[in-house]
Amino acid sequence: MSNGLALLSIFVLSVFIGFEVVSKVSTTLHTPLMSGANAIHGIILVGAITVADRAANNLQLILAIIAVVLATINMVGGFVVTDRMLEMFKGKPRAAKSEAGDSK
Amino acid sequence: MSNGLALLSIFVLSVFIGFEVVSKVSTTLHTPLMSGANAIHGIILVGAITVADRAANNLQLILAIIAVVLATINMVGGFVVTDRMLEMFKGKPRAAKSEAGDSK
Amino acid sequence: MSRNLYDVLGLFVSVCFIMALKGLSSPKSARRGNLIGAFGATVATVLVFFEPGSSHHHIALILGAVLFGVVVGVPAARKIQMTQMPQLVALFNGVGGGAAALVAIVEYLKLGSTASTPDVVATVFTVIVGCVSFSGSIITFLKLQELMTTRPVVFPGGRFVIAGTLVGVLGTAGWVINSLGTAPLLIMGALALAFGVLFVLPVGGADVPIVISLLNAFTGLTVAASGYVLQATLLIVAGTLVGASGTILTRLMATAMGRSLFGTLFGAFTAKPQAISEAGEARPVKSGSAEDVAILLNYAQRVVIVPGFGLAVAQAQHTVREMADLLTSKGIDVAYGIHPVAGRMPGHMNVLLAEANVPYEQLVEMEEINPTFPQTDVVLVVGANDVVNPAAKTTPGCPIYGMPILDVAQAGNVIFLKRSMRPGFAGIENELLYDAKTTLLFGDAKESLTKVVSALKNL
Amino acid sequence: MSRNLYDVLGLFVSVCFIMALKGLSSPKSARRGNLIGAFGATVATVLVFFEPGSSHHHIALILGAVLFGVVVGVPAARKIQMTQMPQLVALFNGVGGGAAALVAIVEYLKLGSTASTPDVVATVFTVIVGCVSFSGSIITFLKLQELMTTRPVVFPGGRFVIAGTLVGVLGTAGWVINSLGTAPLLIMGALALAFGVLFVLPVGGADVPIVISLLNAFTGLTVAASGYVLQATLLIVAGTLVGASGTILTRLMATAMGRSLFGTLFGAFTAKPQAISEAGEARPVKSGSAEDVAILLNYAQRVVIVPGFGLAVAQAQHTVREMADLLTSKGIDVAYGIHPVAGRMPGHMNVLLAEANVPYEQLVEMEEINPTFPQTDVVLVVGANDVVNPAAKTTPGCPIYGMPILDVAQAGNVIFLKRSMRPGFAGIENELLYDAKTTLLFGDAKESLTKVVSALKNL
Ligand SMILES: NC(=O)c1ccc[n+]([C@@H]2O[C@H](COP(=O)([O-])OP(=O)(O)OC[C@H]3O[C@@H](n4cnc5c(N)ncnc54)[C@H](OP(=O)(O)O)[C@@H]3O)[C@@H](O)[C@H]2O)c1
Ligand SMILES: NC(=O)c1ccc[n+]([C@@H]2O[C@H](COP(=O)([O-])OP(=O)(O)OC[C@H]3O[C@@H](n4cnc5c(N)ncnc54)[C@H](OP(=O)(O)O)[C@@H]3O)[C@@H](O)[C@H]2O)c1
Repeated sequence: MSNGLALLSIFVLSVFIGFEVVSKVSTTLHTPLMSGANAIHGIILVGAITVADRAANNLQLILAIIAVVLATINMVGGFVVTDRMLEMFKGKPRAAKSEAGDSK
Repeated sequence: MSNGLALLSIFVLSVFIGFEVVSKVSTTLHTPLMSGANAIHGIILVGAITVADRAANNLQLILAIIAVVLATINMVGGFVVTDRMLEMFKGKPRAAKSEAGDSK
Repeated sequence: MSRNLYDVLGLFVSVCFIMALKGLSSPKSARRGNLIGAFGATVATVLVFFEPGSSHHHIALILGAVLFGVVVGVPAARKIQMTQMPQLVALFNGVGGGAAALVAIVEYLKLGSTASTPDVVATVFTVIVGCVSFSGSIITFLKLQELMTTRPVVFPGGRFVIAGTLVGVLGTAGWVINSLGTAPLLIMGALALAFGVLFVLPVGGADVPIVISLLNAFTGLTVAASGYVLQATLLIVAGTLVGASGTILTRLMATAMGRSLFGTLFGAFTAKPQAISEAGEARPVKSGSAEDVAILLNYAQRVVIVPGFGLAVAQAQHTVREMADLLTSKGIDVAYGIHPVAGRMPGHMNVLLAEANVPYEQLVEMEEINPTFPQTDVVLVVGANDVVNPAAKTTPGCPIYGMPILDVAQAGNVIFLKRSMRPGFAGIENELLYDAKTTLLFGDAKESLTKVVSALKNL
Repeated sequence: MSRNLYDVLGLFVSVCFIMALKGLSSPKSARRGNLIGAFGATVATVLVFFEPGSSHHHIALILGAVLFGVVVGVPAARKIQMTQMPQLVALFNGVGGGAAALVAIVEYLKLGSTASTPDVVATVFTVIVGCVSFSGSIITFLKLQELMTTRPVVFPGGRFVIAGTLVGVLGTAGWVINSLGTAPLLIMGALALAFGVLFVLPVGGADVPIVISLLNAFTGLTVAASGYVLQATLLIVAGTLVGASGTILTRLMATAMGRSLFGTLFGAFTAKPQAISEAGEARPVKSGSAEDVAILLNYAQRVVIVPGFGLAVAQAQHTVREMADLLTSKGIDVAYGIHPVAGRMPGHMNVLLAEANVPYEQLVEMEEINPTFPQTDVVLVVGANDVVNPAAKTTPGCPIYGMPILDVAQAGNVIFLKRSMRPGFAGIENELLYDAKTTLLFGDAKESLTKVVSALKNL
């Protein structure tokens, strides 16, 4: 199998997964989902580190290092803020008796 | 990317798609879905034809040709029988006025 | 055709198959989904003749074989009776598994000593699973076609035989992988075929559709493995899709029938030969005439019709609708109580009643209709038996124990239309037939219903 | 680490991301999903340092940069107020887009004359979309943070400027692809940044979340394109997942807000500067005291509380729950009417009220609560405005026209808790404030509610 075809197949299959997985999400979860997806694309950090590792001159290195910083902020901050959002949903379902955590 | 990795990735992604696509199907559609999926694996016909084309001796050719026949039956018959099943669902929803096709 | 174009078209076909499965999962788009799948399969079949590097040596023979397959497959699929579709699906699945096994055998014969281990393993895997799928499907076919008993076939020590066969298959597989000989391959294939038979024999008739679905998923996996050996992405995607969706579907079906998948499959290892009561004990029952039934119906406020396999056998769907329309015109509230596994395939009753254009709103699923039985005056059971059998609740250890049923005993009167006192598919006695509130109207469902309709008209 | 192991671990991380998105799509598993995603991302980040063939020349610098990013990102994410989360998400998305653009620029600088056309095209695509995502996200951040007006910024001829910029971007892109020069790349980047700004400016504040979601999907696609250039399957899968799911999500959000996606995006090309009425006209309104409100509530049979952005600003969720509990203890039927876009992010109200442990059953979605308003005696609107503004139904052409609203005007009495006569997010007058059945209680929502609670206790 040619490399191009493999990448194309992977791309196409991922598109379907992306569509399917999200298509039935409830309104309540729109923001956390957006925020979680946002954190996931912070994985560009991996690309940024690769590029920094291979930097051929100082200009490339500086740009790549900035990219590393930005990508880290995106990734780490994204997961943390998503977790904070979701934390508030926790303990809501019937299981949680109302006394639990009434105080702030 | 190595060939093995590409095939593995494609396999893994396909597993997810298979899971996702089917996970919410209603009982009514179980049989047509099974039958349709059954027809899809008739695509082994493509493999059978490839193998027949490359057959090195008569034994291989005979076995491959039998495979072609069986796979064709699976594929063609599968799609036809699925279509017949689904045909009966047609015209059921409210849109279909009751006069349409009352006679057998 | 260039390799790139060929590959991209192959990917296009994969996408067709994904769309097909997607379509098939929703009632609105199911038929279109199937057509998309058929279209993709056609494209792929034409395409493979243009695969770069094909020799075209045997093209006439191959085309002839395809034509022959079409000539056999299409009429079979067209002519078959609705009631026999499940066994046809089983048969088609079997031949698919057989084809995959044959392809793998040919590939195996070609493997030189240079073959990589993963290739050999994948080939051997395909042969085994393809053989199991083939022979297993044939047995399910025989069971569904009632060419053999639908009851679990269990013999003393059976579980050891099955386990032994499995060990044998795996052992020879190791041998085959190491020695690459033809004789071991044949032995392995024979053992795998035997395992397929032994594996399905102990499955009770009611669980057969679950097994078909499982074997279907198996065949999908063999196709994916063949794709790996042949380096054909399309086969990998298509086979994996079927394997994965088939696995889920099997679980969904098992849940719908109230069975545990594990219990169904490994029942063989635990099931003991059961003392199942034979049909036709000499106990008193209350049987009535068509006029008696018509009167009961005529003075009811709410009637629930419970259709079953017998309705399909008698092809009485149009007549039942005629009767329902008549009752509705008299101001009686009529609904159909649809059990998910009434008939011989899931959704069988929906399909059948849709054919007779029964209004969609009147078809009520089990969970929704069950609470309404106490307010129902008359339940008319047309050719159903197991799906209303209280033994599912009361008799632990009976083959349908644990299956949710339509709780018709809660209604004021129960009328059974059937031909005899013979039990249903699961082969077990139905106590409800002897109940005081039950009336039996013997005879073919269609004839009985016709009589009831004319009696109703004369009232 | 061997290449194979590295690759398989990369695939494992891809699977983590799929599981993460799956988890995030269902309330029960959302938090676990996010953690799985974070776990996968951590694995990938550690892993990349062991990528076969890395030089490790700048490892200290890189680790320092990562550490710096963590030190900046985590506290920002931890300290932020709930009400400001959406703008933080916008900001994070922007920096992600910026990172992708920078990676692509560095890749571009390395492309020799031997680079294949697809590689060059993918690189240029990443630079453009990354820049658009960056500058666009910054503008959405400024809008949400109210550092600039939330109203659509439209200037005469604006659509021509936007179209011109887009043409400019595409034109320079062609130039860049052909000449591989640094100067053209910089010009192209600048134009793309400008396009991002111009593209978001005309979007009305209410539509901003839709645009964030769209830019999020864009960033996903740039990551996938980077993955193609860098031959990293993980980036392709992760980026494509985000791109595809983001596209669907954008559509779902637009639907939930009753907007057409097309209209939102290309509003810029059709929108004309609108005469939006300024707040605070001198018309009579009926304002009341906390005691008046308490009396109205006390003698009601059914009260619906409609929370909005003001509840979040005032952090009054605990107080509102206290009041609701008090009313419930008096035998009054209390429910919360939740509009899907009340607040500043979808689900904002659910999150907020869940924080105060409001019983889940009391949260009623818009479609379900709307039919009950005619039977409701008092609606208490706590810091909401746009989501109950009848202009969405009555005033074609106003920025929220067509958005489904909570139909509180059907209820017996409507009480608004707000601080002034200023309009809501969309900047439009709310006629309901002047209605005869409306009572206004001015002041911060938390203070007002506290007063109402003590008044209720004294009754
Ligand atoms: N739906 C599926 O997926 C599926 C697939 C395979 C197996 N099964 C199993 O099949 C069974 C389905 O239950 P069911 O209640 O629908 O069917 P059933 O239990 O098999 O009972 C069918 C009844 O119809 C009667 N009958 C047959 N032909 C008739 C005719 N021409 N006119 C009138 N009555 C006729 C039979 O009695 P007489 O012979 O006395 O007339 C029998 O009592 C369950 O055990 C289920 O698990 C289901
Ligand atoms: N949910 C989303 O995804 C999302 C995202 C972005 C934008 N939007 C848009 O935001 C709007 C949401 O509607 P909404 O009704 O919730 O909010 P809104 O229309 O913005 O109204 C908020 C109201 O709260 C009042 N308020 C502010 N601070 C307060 C305080 N401390 N105490 C009491 N009242 C206070 C304000 O009036 P005073 O200033 O007079 O107090 C204002 O009338 C919609 O236009 C929606 O399209 C929604």
